[in-house]
Amino acid sequence: MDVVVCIKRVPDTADVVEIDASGNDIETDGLAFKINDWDEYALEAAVQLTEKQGGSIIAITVGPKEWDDVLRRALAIGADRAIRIDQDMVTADCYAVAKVLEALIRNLSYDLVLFGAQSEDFGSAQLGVMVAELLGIPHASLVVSLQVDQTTARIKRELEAGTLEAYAVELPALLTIQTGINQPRYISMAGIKRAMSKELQVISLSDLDLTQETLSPTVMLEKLELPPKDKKAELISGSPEESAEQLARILQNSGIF
Amino acid sequence: MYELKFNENECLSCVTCDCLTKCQYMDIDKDTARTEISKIINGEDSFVLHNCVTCYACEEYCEKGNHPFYLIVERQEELDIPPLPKPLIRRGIQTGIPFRGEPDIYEAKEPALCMGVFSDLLYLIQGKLFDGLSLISMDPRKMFHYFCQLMYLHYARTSVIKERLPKIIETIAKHNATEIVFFHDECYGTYASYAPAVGIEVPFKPVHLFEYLYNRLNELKDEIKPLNLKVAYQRPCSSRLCSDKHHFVSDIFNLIGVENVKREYVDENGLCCGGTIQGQRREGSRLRAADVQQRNIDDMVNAGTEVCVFNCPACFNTLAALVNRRGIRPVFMSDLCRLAIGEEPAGWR
Amino acid sequence: MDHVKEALAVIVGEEHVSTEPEELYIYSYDLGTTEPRRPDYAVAPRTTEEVRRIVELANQEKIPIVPLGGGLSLAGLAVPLQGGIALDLKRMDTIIEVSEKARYAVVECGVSQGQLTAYLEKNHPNLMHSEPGAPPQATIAGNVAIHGQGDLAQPYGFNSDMVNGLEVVLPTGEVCKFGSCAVGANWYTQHPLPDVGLFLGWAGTTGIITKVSLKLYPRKKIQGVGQFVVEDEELIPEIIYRITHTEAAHDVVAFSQAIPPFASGLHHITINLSADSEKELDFKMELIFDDTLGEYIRSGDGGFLGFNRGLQRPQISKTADWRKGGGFEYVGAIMPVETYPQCYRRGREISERHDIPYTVLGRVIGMSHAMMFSWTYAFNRADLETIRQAREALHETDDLALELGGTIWKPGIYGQKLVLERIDPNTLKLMKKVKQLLDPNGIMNPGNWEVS
Amino acid sequence: MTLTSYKYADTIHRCFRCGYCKFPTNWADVNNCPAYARFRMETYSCGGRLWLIRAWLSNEIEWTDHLAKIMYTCTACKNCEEKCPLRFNVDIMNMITAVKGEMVERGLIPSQVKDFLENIQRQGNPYGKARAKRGEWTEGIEIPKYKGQDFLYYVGCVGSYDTRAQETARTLGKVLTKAGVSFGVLGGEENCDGNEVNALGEETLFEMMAEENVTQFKELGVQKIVTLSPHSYNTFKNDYPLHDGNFEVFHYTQALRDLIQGERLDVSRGLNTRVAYHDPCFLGRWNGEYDAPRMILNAIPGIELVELEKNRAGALCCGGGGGNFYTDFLGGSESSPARIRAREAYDTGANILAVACPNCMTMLEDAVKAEGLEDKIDVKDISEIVVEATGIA
Repeated sequence: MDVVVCIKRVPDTADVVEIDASGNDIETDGLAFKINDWDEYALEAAVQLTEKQGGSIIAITVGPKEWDDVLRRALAIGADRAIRIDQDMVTADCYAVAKVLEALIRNLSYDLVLFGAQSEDFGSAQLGVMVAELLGIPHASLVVSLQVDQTTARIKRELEAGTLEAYAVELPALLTIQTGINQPRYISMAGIKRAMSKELQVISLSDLDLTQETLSPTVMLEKLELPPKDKKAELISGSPEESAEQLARILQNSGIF
Repeated sequence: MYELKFNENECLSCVTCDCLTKCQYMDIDKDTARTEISKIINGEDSFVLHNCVTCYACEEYCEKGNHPFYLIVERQEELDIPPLPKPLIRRGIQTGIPFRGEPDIYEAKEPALCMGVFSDLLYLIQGKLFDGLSLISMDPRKMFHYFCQLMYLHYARTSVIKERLPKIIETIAKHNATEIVFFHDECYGTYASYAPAVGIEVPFKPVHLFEYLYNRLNELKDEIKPLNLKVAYQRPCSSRLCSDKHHFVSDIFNLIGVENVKREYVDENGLCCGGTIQGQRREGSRLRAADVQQRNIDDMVNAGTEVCVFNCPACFNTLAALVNRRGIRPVFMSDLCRLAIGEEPAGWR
Repeated sequence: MDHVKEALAVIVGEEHVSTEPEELYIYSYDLGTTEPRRPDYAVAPRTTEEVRRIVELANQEKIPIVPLGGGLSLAGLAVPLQGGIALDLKRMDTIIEVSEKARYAVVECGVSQGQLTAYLEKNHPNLMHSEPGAPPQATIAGNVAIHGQGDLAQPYGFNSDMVNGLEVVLPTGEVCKFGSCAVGANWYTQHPLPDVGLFLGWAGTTGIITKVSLKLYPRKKIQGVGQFVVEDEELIPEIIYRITHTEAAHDVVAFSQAIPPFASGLHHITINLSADSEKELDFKMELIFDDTLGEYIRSGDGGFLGFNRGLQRPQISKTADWRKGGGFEYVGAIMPVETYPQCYRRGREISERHDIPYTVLGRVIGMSHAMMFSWTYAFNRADLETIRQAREALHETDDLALELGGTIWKPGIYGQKLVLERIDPNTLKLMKKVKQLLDPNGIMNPGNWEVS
Repeated sequence: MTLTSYKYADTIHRCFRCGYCKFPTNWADVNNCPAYARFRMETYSCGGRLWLIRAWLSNEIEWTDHLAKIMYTCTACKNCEEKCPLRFNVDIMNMITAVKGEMVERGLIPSQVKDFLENIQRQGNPYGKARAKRGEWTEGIEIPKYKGQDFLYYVGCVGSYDTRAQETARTLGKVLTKAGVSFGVLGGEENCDGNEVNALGEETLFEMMAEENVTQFKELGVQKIVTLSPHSYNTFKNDYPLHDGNFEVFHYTQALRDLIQGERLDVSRGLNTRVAYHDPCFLGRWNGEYDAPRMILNAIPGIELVELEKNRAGALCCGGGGGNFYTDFLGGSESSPARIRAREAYDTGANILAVACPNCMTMLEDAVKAEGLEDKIDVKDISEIVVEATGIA
């Protein structure tokens, strides 16, 4: 079972988000960066698969040098090797990134391609599906349960209100992984250090016979805005009973229920 | 076999017979003394052999540097006149048997200090006074490999001492220290007095703890703040084997500014702590010990003693609680010295 | 979740019932040599009512219940031999009442020996209870349930002789009181009501003791231990007879052990004394160590080792850690004092045959009426072979105790069998009837005191 | 790791489970092991833990979340080492930490512990709050940045981020200033000390943190450190020397004691109240400092210092050690150690429960509220009491 996992590096904004001067990105000074939450679940799913039935895991990402740290982490979690396509695509649109990833994955041997269901920063949840289409393989999104035999993946997708859909997907296939599918393990600092010796390959667009034109976006990010602050918070006071009543009234009036 | 070097002629020609006439536990005049001594020398029974409380003092009283006490003990054993009941003797002899594995031998740097069988008191060896000392016998489980054995003088068993001591000396010598300070002056007495007296060779130079303390204190002179305490010194039996070092007690007291109270049972007249006496076989020993302790402590109290200074852990065990109950603070000499250089002594409660 | 667990959770709360492998593992072990046996549930109730409902449930479901206090019997009495509910009673740890003037304490069954000692020291400095030599987490109730003894055994007997009243949850779920408390009076006496003492010594096979009223005794200002040592074991019975004759001693214990060497082949007698004044102390010391034991000292057969003020709190026997093994178990038997010499010699043989350093001890119960004699065998928890050896030695010792005309205290399964084989057939019949009457479903600590 | 490769393979079986590890000094109850007090099942006592460790390493039982939780409910309060009568007692903490380490290595730790450690890895604090905000506690007061002053005043994570503990951190700053101590703080440049990381078994992460801190301290020319938290004090004093960081370390109560005794801090204004002092484990049992805080309180006229029934080496832990102030395995019950402690404090009749540790502060203040005692007894840090006694506004 060979698995390719595509991962992204995102800011760990904790409790601070500010828009930078350009107006279409956030202020990254002093921010810590981390692997995209959903992608950790995807990696854990891949590791659990290969632990059971053998095979290899390749972690890939598209980004500048600093992005190596998330690939290192992927290696520590259990990827056998990692590839970084050396290209800053933060401002590019999903389609462009999809084309780049497809160009790489196409030449890899795989039974399964895993994505996180979405990214923490932009959260468009499109990338995985696009790549699947470009590769021309079956896909399923929001996967919360996964079992694989030689030829098929038996999966469950999450629908509204916790209802689930069960599918059998023929391999090779692409899945976008929803949180809750597993409990990603803790990676010890020793583990991360050990992973430093694993192979991390860096390739350029030209290695994939791609040109900058490929990247010209079809969707442009114009402006980022923080949620307007003027909405004031209302403090409910009184006994538990009273305040519960008030709250209920507010919720009804606002048409929430 | 090792033989006690005892100069009989010198002893028989002695005019003072201080060894017995000065005894604090038997009232013996000079004539009786002379007859009893010759009995003892000739290996005959003597009431001295029965009534001796084994306080070691006659080793000091004898001005000729002869060894009356060692002789008494040898005779007690030869004539089977044990000062203690049989079970106590057996118990004592068995106490010295190591049973927790072999000692770990390491190179000791100079100067070295040997704890003997008091590894449990290692906490006393702290602070500037002991800086840079390399320690021997630190593990209570192994300490009997470093047991000087001299305790058996109270048990009429010089045979046991002679049998075990060479092995002990060998073990200590393995640490390759040429000069060794001994925590307990009974150890010091063993290597400075007893071993030579019976011809056991000692390949290192024993140093008396008080001599060491005295010299260290001089090095640290500027840090000494006079304590202005009234102290009494509980002199242990073993210090009778090295009376040449006894002066360090008052030397140290002068150095650290404490007053050695004027009392009756001091120096040559020091009284036994009673630890051995209370268990002796002779009629009324327990009460006799109680009486000795009573007189000793009354004497301290009457002299206005604030602190009772100990040298020997055995004395400490027997007397500390008793003096404490009379409002006197018990403390080891080394702790008193630490107090004088502004340290917080471990045993100072 | 299985319905029994659910039901138990309703009774004691989710957090106090477990079927997790970790709890089941721990509660399957005794600290001695008994083979472990997994319970199905570990439950820790807080009140008598909760215990009652658990017992009812166990009856409906026919599940065994094994009550557990400090878990220190070492004889495997709290190992769930047939699975079921391991009932850890240590949460029931309220000291309900201490009567200073009538000298008794009423405690819940989980109150530990250490807890009562500390409580009395703080609040009733003139009172003490008879504290066993076990580590302080041993419980008051567990101790009387197995006829334990403590450091007042010499003047006052077994701890189970000090019971003023009991509250017991019967195996069928009724809560019963015994003693003066049964008629609504204070818990100040067990007598004179008709005697229904069916719970002391039954090791939890006839019910669960939930409350105990225990007699307390005067605690004098000065406490201390004197030691006397002899070489000839034959002297011990006479010496003990003489010491007890003085009526001046508290605890009187004679012991001998291979390690540390000083004690080997010798017999140390520790004599606890207490006094309210120096005068009283001097008098008692003279009475015992000079007037009574003086002649042994003069003859050279006995030695006075000194007297130390203050009592050592019970310590876990260092025996446990000889050979760095962390384990020991002992046979305790209630023996005539005059058997001390044989108990020592034969016990020493057994130890030496199994290559275990010997440790024997005799604690006087009453005025030389009997002694609890213990033969202790250390083992290495990490070495099954040494555990097997110790178990063999223990069984041989059970045989010995009976052979020497004694009877085994808190015997394990093997010892119980020996006792039941020898017991008066009519007594056996009665025991059987009692057991059937009280515990029709046989759910209480089954496998123990089984009368087939 | 198997039993044979376990560092304590030849000692761990020596635990007899005699139960001494559960007791306070006076044996008044069996609740001095915080985890056992909370759950009252043998598994949670120190002895239970040691037996389970052995069972796991020798494959008698499987690893489960529950097993991990049992290990991580240990608050590293050291009561067991204090009470265990056997010779191997000195290693008990190490025995448990070693197994936590094994669980960390295999990624087999409870999610709360995982969050704790990942937050440290990312943001340098257990709360996962922004590294950039670490210095915010200093806002609104004059407190100098460290640049070669006599003392580095090291605040630690709780003091830097917890709202209540921030007040304490500021107050101590004021006191030090008032006493004319030459000191500075690192503010935003400060990093976690790692004491808890070490206790949680993440050895490699701890080593990295220690080395980074040591390098930083050395570059800044730090020689003397005064810490707000006994946890920082403990690791600086006992662990950092192994990473070539030899600094003169003081807990702030030791510093304040010296300032008061040296008459550089005037507390003569006094405070008429009754105070019970709670010994923090990492100051008391771990480092033997029981007197400094008491000396301070006794030096303040008007204060009547009363002792909690369990004090000094027998003190009951607040339940916050070993990361539990964040993972909160012991919370949510009236038998939570902090709540037991709050009741004990109330029983002394004290008006103030004095603490000398930001973890204890947060744990005990919440407990006092949970017990509904907030208008009966205040939880105050000793620095806050000193401030009142000096009359600094």
